[in-house]
Amino acid sequence: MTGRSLLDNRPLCGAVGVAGLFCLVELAGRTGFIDPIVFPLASTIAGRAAALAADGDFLADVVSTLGAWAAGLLLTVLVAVPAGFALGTMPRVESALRPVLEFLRPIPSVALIPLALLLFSDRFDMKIAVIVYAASWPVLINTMYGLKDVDPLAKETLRSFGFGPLAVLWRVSLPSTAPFIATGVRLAASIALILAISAELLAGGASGIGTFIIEAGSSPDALEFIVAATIWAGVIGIVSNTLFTLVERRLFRWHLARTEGAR
Amino acid sequence: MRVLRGLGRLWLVPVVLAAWEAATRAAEDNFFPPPTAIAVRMHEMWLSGPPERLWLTDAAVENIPTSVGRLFAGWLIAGVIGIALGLMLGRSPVLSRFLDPLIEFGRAIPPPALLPFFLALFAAGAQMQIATIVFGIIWPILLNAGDGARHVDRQHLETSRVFGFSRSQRLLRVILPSAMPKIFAGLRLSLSLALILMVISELVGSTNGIGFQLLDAQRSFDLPGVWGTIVVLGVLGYVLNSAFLAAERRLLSWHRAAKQTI
Amino acid sequence: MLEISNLTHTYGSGPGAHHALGGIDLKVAEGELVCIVGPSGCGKSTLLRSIAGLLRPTGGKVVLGGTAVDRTPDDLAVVFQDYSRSLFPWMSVADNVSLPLRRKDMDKKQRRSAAMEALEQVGLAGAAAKYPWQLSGGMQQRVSIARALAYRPSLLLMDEPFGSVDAQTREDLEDLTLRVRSHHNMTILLITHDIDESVYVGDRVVVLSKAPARIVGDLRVDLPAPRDQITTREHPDFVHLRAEVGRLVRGMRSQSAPAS
Amino acid sequence: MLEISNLTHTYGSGPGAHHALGGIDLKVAEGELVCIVGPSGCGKSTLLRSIAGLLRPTGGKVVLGGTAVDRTPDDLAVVFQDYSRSLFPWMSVADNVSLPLRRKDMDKKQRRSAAMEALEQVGLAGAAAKYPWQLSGGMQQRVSIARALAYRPSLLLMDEPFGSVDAQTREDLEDLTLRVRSHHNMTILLITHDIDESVYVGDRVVVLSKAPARIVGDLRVDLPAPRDQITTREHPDFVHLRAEVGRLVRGMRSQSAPAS
Amino acid sequence: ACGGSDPETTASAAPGGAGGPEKTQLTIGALPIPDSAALYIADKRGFFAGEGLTVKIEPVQGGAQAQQSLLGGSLDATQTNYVSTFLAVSAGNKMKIISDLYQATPNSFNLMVAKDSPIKTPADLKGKKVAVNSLKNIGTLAVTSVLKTHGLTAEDVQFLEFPFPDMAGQLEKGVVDAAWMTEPHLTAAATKIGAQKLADTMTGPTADFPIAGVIVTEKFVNENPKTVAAFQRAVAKAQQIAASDRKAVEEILPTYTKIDAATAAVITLGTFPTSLDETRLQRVADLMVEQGYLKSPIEAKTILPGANG
Ligand SMILES: Nc1ncnc2c1ncn2[C@@H]1O[C@H](COP(=O)(O)OP(=O)(O)OP(=O)(O)O)[C@@H](O)[C@H]1O
Ligand SMILES: Nc1ncnc2c1ncn2[C@@H]1O[C@H](COP(=O)(O)OP(=O)(O)OP(=O)(O)O)[C@@H](O)[C@H]1O
Ligand SMILES: O=[N+]([O-])[O-]
Ligand SMILES: [Mg+2]
Ligand SMILES: [Mg+2]
Repeated sequence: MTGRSLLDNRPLCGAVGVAGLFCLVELAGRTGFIDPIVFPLASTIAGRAAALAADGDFLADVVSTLGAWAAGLLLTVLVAVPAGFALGTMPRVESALRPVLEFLRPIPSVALIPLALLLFSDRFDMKIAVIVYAASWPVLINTMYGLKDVDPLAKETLRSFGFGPLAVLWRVSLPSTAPFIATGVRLAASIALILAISAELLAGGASGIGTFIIEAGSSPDALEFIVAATIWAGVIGIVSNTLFTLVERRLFRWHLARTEGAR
Repeated sequence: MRVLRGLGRLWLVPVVLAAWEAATRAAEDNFFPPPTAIAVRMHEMWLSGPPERLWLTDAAVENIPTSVGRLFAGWLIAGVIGIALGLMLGRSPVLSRFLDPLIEFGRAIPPPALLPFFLALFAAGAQMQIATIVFGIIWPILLNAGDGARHVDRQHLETSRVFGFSRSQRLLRVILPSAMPKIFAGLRLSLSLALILMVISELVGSTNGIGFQLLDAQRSFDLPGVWGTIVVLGVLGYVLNSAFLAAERRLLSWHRAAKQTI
Repeated sequence: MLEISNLTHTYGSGPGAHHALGGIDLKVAEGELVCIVGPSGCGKSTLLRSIAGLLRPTGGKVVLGGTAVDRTPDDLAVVFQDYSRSLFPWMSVADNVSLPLRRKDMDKKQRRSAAMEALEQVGLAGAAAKYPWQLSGGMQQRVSIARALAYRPSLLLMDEPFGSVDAQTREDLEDLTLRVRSHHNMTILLITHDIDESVYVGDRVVVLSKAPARIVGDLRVDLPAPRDQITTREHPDFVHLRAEVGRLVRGMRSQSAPAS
Repeated sequence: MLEISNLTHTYGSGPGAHHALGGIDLKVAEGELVCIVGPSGCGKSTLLRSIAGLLRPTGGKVVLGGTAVDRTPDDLAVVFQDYSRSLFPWMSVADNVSLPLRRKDMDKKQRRSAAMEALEQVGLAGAAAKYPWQLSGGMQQRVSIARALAYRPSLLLMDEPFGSVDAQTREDLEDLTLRVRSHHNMTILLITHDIDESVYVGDRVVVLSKAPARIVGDLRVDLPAPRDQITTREHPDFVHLRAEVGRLVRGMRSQSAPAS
Repeated sequence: ACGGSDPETTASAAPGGAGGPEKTQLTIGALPIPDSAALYIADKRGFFAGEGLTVKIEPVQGGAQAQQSLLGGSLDATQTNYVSTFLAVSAGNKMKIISDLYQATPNSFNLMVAKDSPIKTPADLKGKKVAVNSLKNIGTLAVTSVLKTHGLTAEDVQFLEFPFPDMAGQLEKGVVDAAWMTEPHLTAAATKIGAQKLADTMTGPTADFPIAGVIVTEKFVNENPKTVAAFQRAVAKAQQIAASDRKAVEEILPTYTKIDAATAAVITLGTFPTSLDETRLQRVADLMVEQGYLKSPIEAKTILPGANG
């Protein structure tokens, strides 16, 4: 009984996985495989991270980063999904824009953020802009590939009833592309978090995890602080993904049922 | 003929360039030099070498191939690991139950923040840089492959079960092809991410590469140089993506044909 | 109503090309129910998809109500051969049926009741709240019939619509189709493999040859109306006609040359 | 060979639960061909999927060759009702048919020729290089029959395998099934809606009731072998049996109470 | 935020009545390092408020991006080091230095090597790798001047960019042979890995070298001369305190950096100049010309307020 139910307990299994990694890193540090001067011991990091959880200033930083993250991600979806549909359904437009888009896609944040600093006089707007820029690509590309995967017969069915292209888009292409889009949004969520922190790091600002990392750089134990703050970024990633997974399960029951994706 | 048609598709490029030139000339902002100025600087940086070396400068010969080499190494490693691990996680609920939090944790971490970790684990230089690239770009492949493998049509899996397909047959002949459209979306995303991570990996403790050149130009306030590096990245991105799409067209031809409508 | 002249369709090009339709001429009057029979893979579905504007003919043309079909005509419904793929898995059965009714001038309640009525007619009132993937094959097929009938199109195209149901249900659906047709004056093209069925429900039976499909027989069915599963099938004309259609379909398989 | 005892299956739970199988007991001897008929949606596919180990029964058990089925048994082939979704769109028709043969001790050439032979038997030799989505519905169905027959399983489960082909092809496929069965001593369970077909190909015809499905008739078909499309169907026993099966299927629809 | 013409921010309620500052709300960037101590002292002790200014100090990571924030308008003024400033000016950006903040003292910026390093003098660095926090900046400039006095040039070593916190680890791993560090990392490296001082980089040509100050855009100076003057007065007052009272600096450090009081008490601090001196700044420009950082000479006075360049 116990073996089975243990494996069925999702959070427990996850905790075991995390504990495993923790022990591995700690062991690597203790045995000198990873020099603790170069990268702190797992236990040291954990201690610092725990202390941060009780640090009001740091919590305010987290909230500020999360605000930019949420706003940026929302805007990303609002921009990238329609753009993906436009490009995915209009091959001529897509092939005309492709060189420009493919040119823009590999511009790194380190080059982008300084330019954004020049263009935006408001820090928050700047953050949102770079988040949307970087996080839109996975949503855009996944939407376009999802559209290619729509069952043609489903589209033909609606067309045969006299529905126009927009109705087909809305009632068939969108629902059947939704699982693809969801994967893109999950990818975008972590990219958005990374960009929010990077923008704070490069641009400074009143508060944010990135700002915290700037300040931490002044400490003699800077590495420990920086890695501990990073741990919290990872924790945010786990939490946000759990939420996304819950929403996806609700929305895509049909998809799971047809594909054995249910677990 | 085909070349002409290929060029025809690029019609928007000169339009954008002209608009860019006009806008930057009108704005007269130091930080936004006109494309012509960027071109001059690019020529100086990379194409003013001796004719017997195809006019490539030392900087071009030293930096571009090194960077592109690391980029490909990183992309290939991320591709192999990402697809393999993604398929495993997609098909094994137990495994994914243990590893999912670690993966979600890992992908929310800004790659530059992990530099000390990689510095500790790997020799500085190429090893560390490739590790950074792999870590930064593996997520789209991993996630897309995982989701693709999780959502294989039930009827296809039942068919392979009923006919007693071996594990490897099931994986290679059924699950992998079904997940292919998603995997390709992931690979395409990570290809340009690889360029970005290539740059990031060359920002710390590095002495060569396109990213190093970008850093060098930024540190020297050489704005045409900064833009020139961005242009090189963009052009590389376009070329790599075009090659990728050509390969995809071959490998996913069944998919395109099966799903096409008038 | 429907006028098809010298319609051809070729899939692909070059040496791998497949000539599916080899010049079809067909006129269907308003309110007629024409059954189409022919060997498997001859091009029946291709013909139907061309009429529905889902396939661009490579030659000839389809004229519907006086205008050439170049996109999907208005006021048309199709029951696809691959019915399971034509239902939307993200919608309940009731929603699947009522969705097309949005094109009609109906409010939500009317759509709902029209959908429920159609589902009841095909014996699926109890499955309205289920999802298509919770239904058996035959039930899915009936949902897609219900969807088409609820829509009350002026032209209804049905591609082997009763292939997955039991004999009794099949007869009920045949009668339902006849009833709905005469109530709402629909024109119907129905593809079937069941020769008895083609004679029982059809005003005409059109027989296609092997690929490239040509019309090798066009028989008028002059059985007394209303038709009835027992008396009609015992009618001497019925027996004669089904033998005739059978001969035409079979003949084609051995000779592959146009007859009639 | 196959022994099913008190098999039940319920989809879902709580108030929305659907009792598909209501206690099925069935024994099939080696080499037997058992046809299963029953009203649409009664639970035939559910029964078949339980035998194939694709569905965990909620009660009772399935024993195959002495061992309880808890996962998909070896040496089994299925022709799915939803044949089009069971073909792999990324493989050519020939590859679809030959892929399962890798389990057999065959080299590449043998697999290829076995696949070609099976395709020829179903009349699709010319379509070997095509992809499934380039075929008509009936052709896809025949590919999936060819795949199952080429595999030469000891137990073959067929779910309405001949529903999408024309009458002539259907007869050919029926005869092909009978031939392959006796050559290779397969045990076959065949679900069909065509009562004539069930009597023509079956050694036994099992009739299921409406949901929750129970066996309401189990008729032995003692028609002289070899069967023949013309003489067998004219045999007085044939006529008698089909009437009997028809009565059982129909009876169930009005009474819904077990009979026989 | 640059324009500052909206009524709220141009409140004339400041001391001095009609002569009050044009713009009273300022956002300024500062690095969380000792250099900016006076800005925080001025804020904490109400010197800004006393001049009618409301100042918000935001941490920034480095001079270059802060300059871009300045030009983009998200900052009104920022701390930056002088090398960055001259580089930016030579690239055509119009900026003005309005306050001097920090100046090097002996042992405030040292070249460090690992505990048992075979490198005993800067002359041994030929062909070696040297970590600096930023390429083409004060670090490389100062290290190069040390190399020169030992008969080497910048080309004789390889400069690698690493963040200060990573340097000790890289020294220990042997990835770099020497590292140019400042406080508190200097002290931390000595205690953690026993790093040894190879050379003080602020001697000879770089003795008492000007390090950092506050810059604004030229436009800002022109449009807000009174604000600038008020700001300068407040900072100068704070510089006085910082220069004369180490305790005051030690107290303020933990409030805006992650340097704790104990560390603050032991680290080597630079000095806090109390005036903005053109000739001192000129040394930076001249050394930059000499080492090729600047292609043509720049006169320091052109980037001080009052001189319109
Ligand atoms: N996944 C499922 N979830 C819920 N109910 C289901 C599911 N699959 C089938 N059912 C229900 O179980 C019953 C039996 O289905 P099954 O597919 O076995 O019928 P069948 O006898 O094969 O019918 P048909 O002749 O139409 O194919 C149906 O009423 C159907 O609605
Ligand atoms: N997308 C396609 N590409 C190439 N060939 C096709 C395609 N679709 C159909 N065909 C070919 O066209 C021919 C006619 O197909 P169609 O589906 O019209 O046949 P059908 O008469 O409906 O057959 P069935 O009774 O089996 O459904 C077939 O030989 C088929 O292989
Ligand atoms: O730019 N800095 O002030 O170091
Ligand atoms: Mg067809
Ligand atoms: Mg079924």
